Amino acid sequence: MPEIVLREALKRGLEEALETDPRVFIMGEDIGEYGGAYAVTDGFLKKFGEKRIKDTPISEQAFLGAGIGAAAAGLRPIVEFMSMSFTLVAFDQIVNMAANLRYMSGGQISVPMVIRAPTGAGVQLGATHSQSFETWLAEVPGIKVVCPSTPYDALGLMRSAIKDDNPVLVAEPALLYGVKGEVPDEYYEIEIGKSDVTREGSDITLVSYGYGMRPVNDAADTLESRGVSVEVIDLRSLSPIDMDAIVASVQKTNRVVVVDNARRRGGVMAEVTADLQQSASEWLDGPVMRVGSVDVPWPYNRGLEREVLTDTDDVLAAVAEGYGL
Amino acid sequence: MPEIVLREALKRGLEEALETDPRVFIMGEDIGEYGGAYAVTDGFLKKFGEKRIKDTPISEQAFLGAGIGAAAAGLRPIVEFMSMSFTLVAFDQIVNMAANLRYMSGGQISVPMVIRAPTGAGVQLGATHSQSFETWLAEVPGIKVVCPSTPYDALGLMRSAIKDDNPVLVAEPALLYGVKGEVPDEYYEIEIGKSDVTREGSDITLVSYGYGMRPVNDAADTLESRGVSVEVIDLRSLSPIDMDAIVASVQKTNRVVVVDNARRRGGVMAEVTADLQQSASEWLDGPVMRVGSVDVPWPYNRGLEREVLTDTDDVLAAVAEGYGL
Amino acid sequence: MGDNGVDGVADNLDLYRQMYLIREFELACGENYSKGLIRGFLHLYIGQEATGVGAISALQDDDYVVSHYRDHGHALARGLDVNRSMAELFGRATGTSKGKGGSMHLFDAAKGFMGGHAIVAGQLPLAAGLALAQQYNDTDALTICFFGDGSTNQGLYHETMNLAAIWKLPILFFLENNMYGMGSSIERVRAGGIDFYPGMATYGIPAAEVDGMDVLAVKEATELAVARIRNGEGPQFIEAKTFRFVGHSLADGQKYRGQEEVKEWEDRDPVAMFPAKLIEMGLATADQIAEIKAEVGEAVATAVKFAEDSPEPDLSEIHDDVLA
Amino acid sequence: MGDNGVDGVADNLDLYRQMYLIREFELACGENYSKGLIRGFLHLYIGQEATGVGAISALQDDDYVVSHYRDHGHALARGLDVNRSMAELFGRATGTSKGKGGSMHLFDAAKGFMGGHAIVAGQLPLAAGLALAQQYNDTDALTICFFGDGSTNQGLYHETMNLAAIWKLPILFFLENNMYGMGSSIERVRAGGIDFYPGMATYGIPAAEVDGMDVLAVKEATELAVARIRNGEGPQFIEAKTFRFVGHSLADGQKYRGQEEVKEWEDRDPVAMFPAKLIEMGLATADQIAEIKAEVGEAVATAVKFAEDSPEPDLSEIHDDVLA
Ligand SMILES: Cc1ncc(C[n+]2csc(CCOP(=O)(O)OP(=O)(O)O)c2C)c(N)n1
Ligand SMILES: Cc1ncc(C[n+]2csc(CCOP(=O)(O)OP(=O)(O)O)c2C)c(N)n1
Ligand SMILES: [Mg+2]
Ligand SMILES: [Mg+2]
Repeated sequence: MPEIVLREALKRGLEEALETDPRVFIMGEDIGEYGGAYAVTDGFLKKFGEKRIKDTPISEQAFLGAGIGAAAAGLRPIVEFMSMSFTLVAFDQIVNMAANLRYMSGGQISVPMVIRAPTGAGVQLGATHSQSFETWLAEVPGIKVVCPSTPYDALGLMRSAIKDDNPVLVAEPALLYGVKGEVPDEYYEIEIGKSDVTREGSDITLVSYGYGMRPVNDAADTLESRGVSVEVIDLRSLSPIDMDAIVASVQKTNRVVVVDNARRRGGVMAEVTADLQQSASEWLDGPVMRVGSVDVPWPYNRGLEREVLTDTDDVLAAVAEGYGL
Repeated sequence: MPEIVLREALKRGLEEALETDPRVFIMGEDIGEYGGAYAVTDGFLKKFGEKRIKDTPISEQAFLGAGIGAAAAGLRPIVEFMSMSFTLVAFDQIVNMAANLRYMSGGQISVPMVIRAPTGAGVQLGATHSQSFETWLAEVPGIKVVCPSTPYDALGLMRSAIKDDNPVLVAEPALLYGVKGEVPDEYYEIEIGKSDVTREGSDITLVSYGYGMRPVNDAADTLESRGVSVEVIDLRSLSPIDMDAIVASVQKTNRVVVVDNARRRGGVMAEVTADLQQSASEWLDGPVMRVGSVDVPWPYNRGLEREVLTDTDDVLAAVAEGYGL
Repeated sequence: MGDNGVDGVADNLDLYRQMYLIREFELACGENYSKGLIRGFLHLYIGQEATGVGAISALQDDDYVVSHYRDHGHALARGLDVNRSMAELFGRATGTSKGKGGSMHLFDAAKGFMGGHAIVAGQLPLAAGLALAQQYNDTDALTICFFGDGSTNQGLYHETMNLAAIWKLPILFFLENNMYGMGSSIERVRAGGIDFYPGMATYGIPAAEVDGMDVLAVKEATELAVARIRNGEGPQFIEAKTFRFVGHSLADGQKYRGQEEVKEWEDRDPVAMFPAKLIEMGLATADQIAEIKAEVGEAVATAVKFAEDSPEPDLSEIHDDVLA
Repeated sequence: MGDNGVDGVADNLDLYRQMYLIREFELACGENYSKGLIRGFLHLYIGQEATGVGAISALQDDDYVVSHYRDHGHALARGLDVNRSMAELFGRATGTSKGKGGSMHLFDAAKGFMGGHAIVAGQLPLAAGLALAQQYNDTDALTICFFGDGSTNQGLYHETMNLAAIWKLPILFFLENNMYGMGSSIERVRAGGIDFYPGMATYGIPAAEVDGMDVLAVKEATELAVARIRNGEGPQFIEAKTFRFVGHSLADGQKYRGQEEVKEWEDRDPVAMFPAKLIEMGLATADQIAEIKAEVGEAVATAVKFAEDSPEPDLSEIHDDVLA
């Protein structure tokens, strides 16, 4: 299978949609002439023109809101934020409009839009630019949230997101844009709400998503080398969360560590943990061990930032502490 | 002890601070001439004048942000939002400025401000007006969050919040403004970060806060009448959370149900649950049972809204399901 | 709706009928709020009838109408079913949003009525997006967006103006300046006085002021703006000076303003004045007016009855309409 | 800082020294970014030196200065320690924020330098609040807030203008219009052309335009505005037309603009032109200029060395400075 980087996979998903569905268009800051802060839309303006590729002012509230309106009128807007951190200025529109409109209208209004944003810390952008607000949006009813960790997933999830009749947030781990992976030429989609067992094993289950898959995979390698059979689950979707798959795995392994690259407190893994310990309590040999980044604002300094970030040692420590493996 | 309603207790806390600390002033929409959407600041404009009681335009971002600046310059602003739901339009300022400034500046900047807002569903305001975003802000490092359930706590927490050198969000359960309770004339404070064991017992621990204390207290009464000895903990602070007290209680009762009036998914009780099942795993006779409102946008209709809201039956059902009591 | 382009007798009477319907509807709402049958926040349109009715009468069927939480008037002027509108306020299964939206969140997508939005200024970019779709699809349809003076305090107002202007969107920004945002008179919360339309120069958006108590003037101003938009001239702005005769919501004791001020505006009550004017001009008879009043009275009574008799939504409904 | 009120020789030379310092500092930053010693986003002030230096030279010690992420120039003009500023960019324990803030988040509260803010327009209300405190405390101090043309796209810009105007805050809004917000030229993202100052009429805020490449003109315009503010006349607005000669950040390939445009502005480079002008006017000698250059070169080299030699923060530092 051909290998491409994750950025290219996203690009292919967007390009395909622009080519095949005239209702699809993209809006965002500097996505056109500049080519996109992370170059995902590079070349699009020339190829698709100003009608389909709309550079916007630095007005996140207004253009995200305009995306909602366009979606409500039947178009399929894709709205790019330069950073997940900047979604915060448009949070009211995302939560109170995009997510609530269908319910408040008694089902009359659909908002088939995609919101995309690079997410996560790790490149020393400091407190204001390194946040992972997808963990909050994943708690909001009325919106779906996905987060790919491979080029394959990025393309498959992007296709499903664009086809979905609901608002879907695609959280793109910024550190993974350049990561390579196999992507088939044949068409496929990845169902939103379904996780992926990326490694089968019988002794312990490790659950993560996005950039968190990296320490998890590394930890799994280490554990396997020690003779521990590890099952690894990539959530892929943060909302809905595929709890069934996690429970099924835990029924087999009886041990579980959940790992978030975002801050430990709250967020996706608090929810997974809270749910899991309740629904799988009879199968668990110990507590659900939860790992996440340290609960402090993101520091700029490289060493400090790395200390805050979840890493392989953190995962291994949790495995050891929780289950003595 | 004299009895007053919760609104009066808050008012007393604000009034005291205005009288004793010239650095304290209040800003918000219609807090002056109108008297406050929930009348907490009624009469203040006349008593303290325009310098101390500032009516603002409907510009939450700007006046919250101005509060941060004033606090950074050494004043002690108290900023009122008409509804917790409206904090969303100012979320960027709260998270990226109020909470991050100290860290980003390496400890140079303090933001001693209080943010107050009525919170919670229950009066049929629909999806946009019934939300409890304090659960998100309680996950943000750099800001403290408290939520009183009685007039006594409201005054004690408000005093501490105003004295605190950090940004403190006071989430005021809108449904409790009119609730009566004893408040001593003697001065007291309630330490932020400390919970309150409001009822001692040995069979099971119920944990909640704010309006959630109502179904919890009702459920406790019912359980006691059935001969079950119930310990009840009111968190009082959502950040920091007094996990030590909860663990101590669980060490005694070995059973626990945590109850949120806000939506079940994520939020404060997911965090408590995730933490608790890990740190108290050896003492727990069953899973941490988590109760919260249904994960849907808030409906307007009274019956639907009640169905969504956490109630006493939900608490009792969780007690029965988790521990057969 | 329909072709109100000609200032014929029927059209004038219809404008009156709509204004009177709104007035009676709102009065009935107030009553039923007191009875506890309508709950939550209730914002009445009493006093502002001429603006919504005049403006919406200038639209086509395929135009979109977007409103804020003070939306009953716009909804009825857009032709939403009176029964189902009232049922929504009662929270009944037969309501326009099946009882899930309530007073502040009326919707009728089939009629292009896209809400009913309760976050101040939150509806502005939604309207811009609807207009963007109309432009994108090469239609001659447009979007009208109603908002209050208070919503101009939100930065989103400016962001939306700019976006609409640079993209030349087919949108009519319709400001209902009723001099107060809740308890705040404009002078207390806005630099630059009580006129908003001059500020549109910054965005190059043509802006006009109109007497919001004069339904024909509003209609005419709107027709002009609408014609420009359909002609591809981009966004237009109308500021109607108007007044709510009642409190901001049913919880408002109006401590912030004197009764003389209210009285002055009430003297120009469009619902009271317009029929007199029509009769004077020979465009209507007292009998016709009386007939309309009777009809409308009946319609509102029927709506209340319909709402009261309608079933509550089934409790299982809470899980529906969250996701497609 | 200091009393730059008189256009004496020493003052002029100091203005030059500051501009040259900023230029050299920025060049050193660029170099060390390439070496990987500075990381994250790095936005250089090259080309805009005259604005920050001219404006800040008109201030008092107890005034507050607020900046955005392109903050090195403002920080140095405000007199922040060069060594500690560079150390902050290197993320070292000796940095102004102990290495926790980085390039976009410089702070020195003791010098009234209140950041370094990286959310576009996010610093505006902070500045208004600082000014509010100055007014509240009955001081004659004021706050200057720097921001870029792009930040006017944020609604918060307008909200802050309105707030400052209705409360008559002692604040100087200082727009550095460098014609681009990242890759977006003003015409593409703003209705109403490249001049922003006329829009202030809406808020009744006196507004002036100034040549941002002329440090003396900037200083003079700022002195005038500052005098008005200290005189109790409320907020003032200055728009300096300027240009960044380099990319938005070190990641910017500048595909969105041609080199001729950059060249045209470079011809007016204040750092290159100002000494020539001083010499021509007999206000400085070539020797004095050479001396300053040597001194500054030394200072920047020292700062880089200081930063490089400084220790990394202790890992336990992650838990400090979260709460008071
Ligand atoms: C973001 C936000 N802040 C505050 C409110 C509370 N609120 C509801 S209506 C209103 C006044 C709005 O006034 P205006 O826009 O003039 O409309 P009018 O009520 O006069 O029709 C306020 C402050 C809100 N709904 N949303
Ligand atoms: C809310 C927000 N949106 C987007 C960005 C990304 N961003 C950083 S700087 C910038 C351009 C700002 O331009 P301008 O205000 O003109 O300042 P300049 O860089 O020209 O000095 C953008 C879009 C951001 N930091 N914050
Ligand atoms: Mg108004
Ligand atoms: Mg710029």
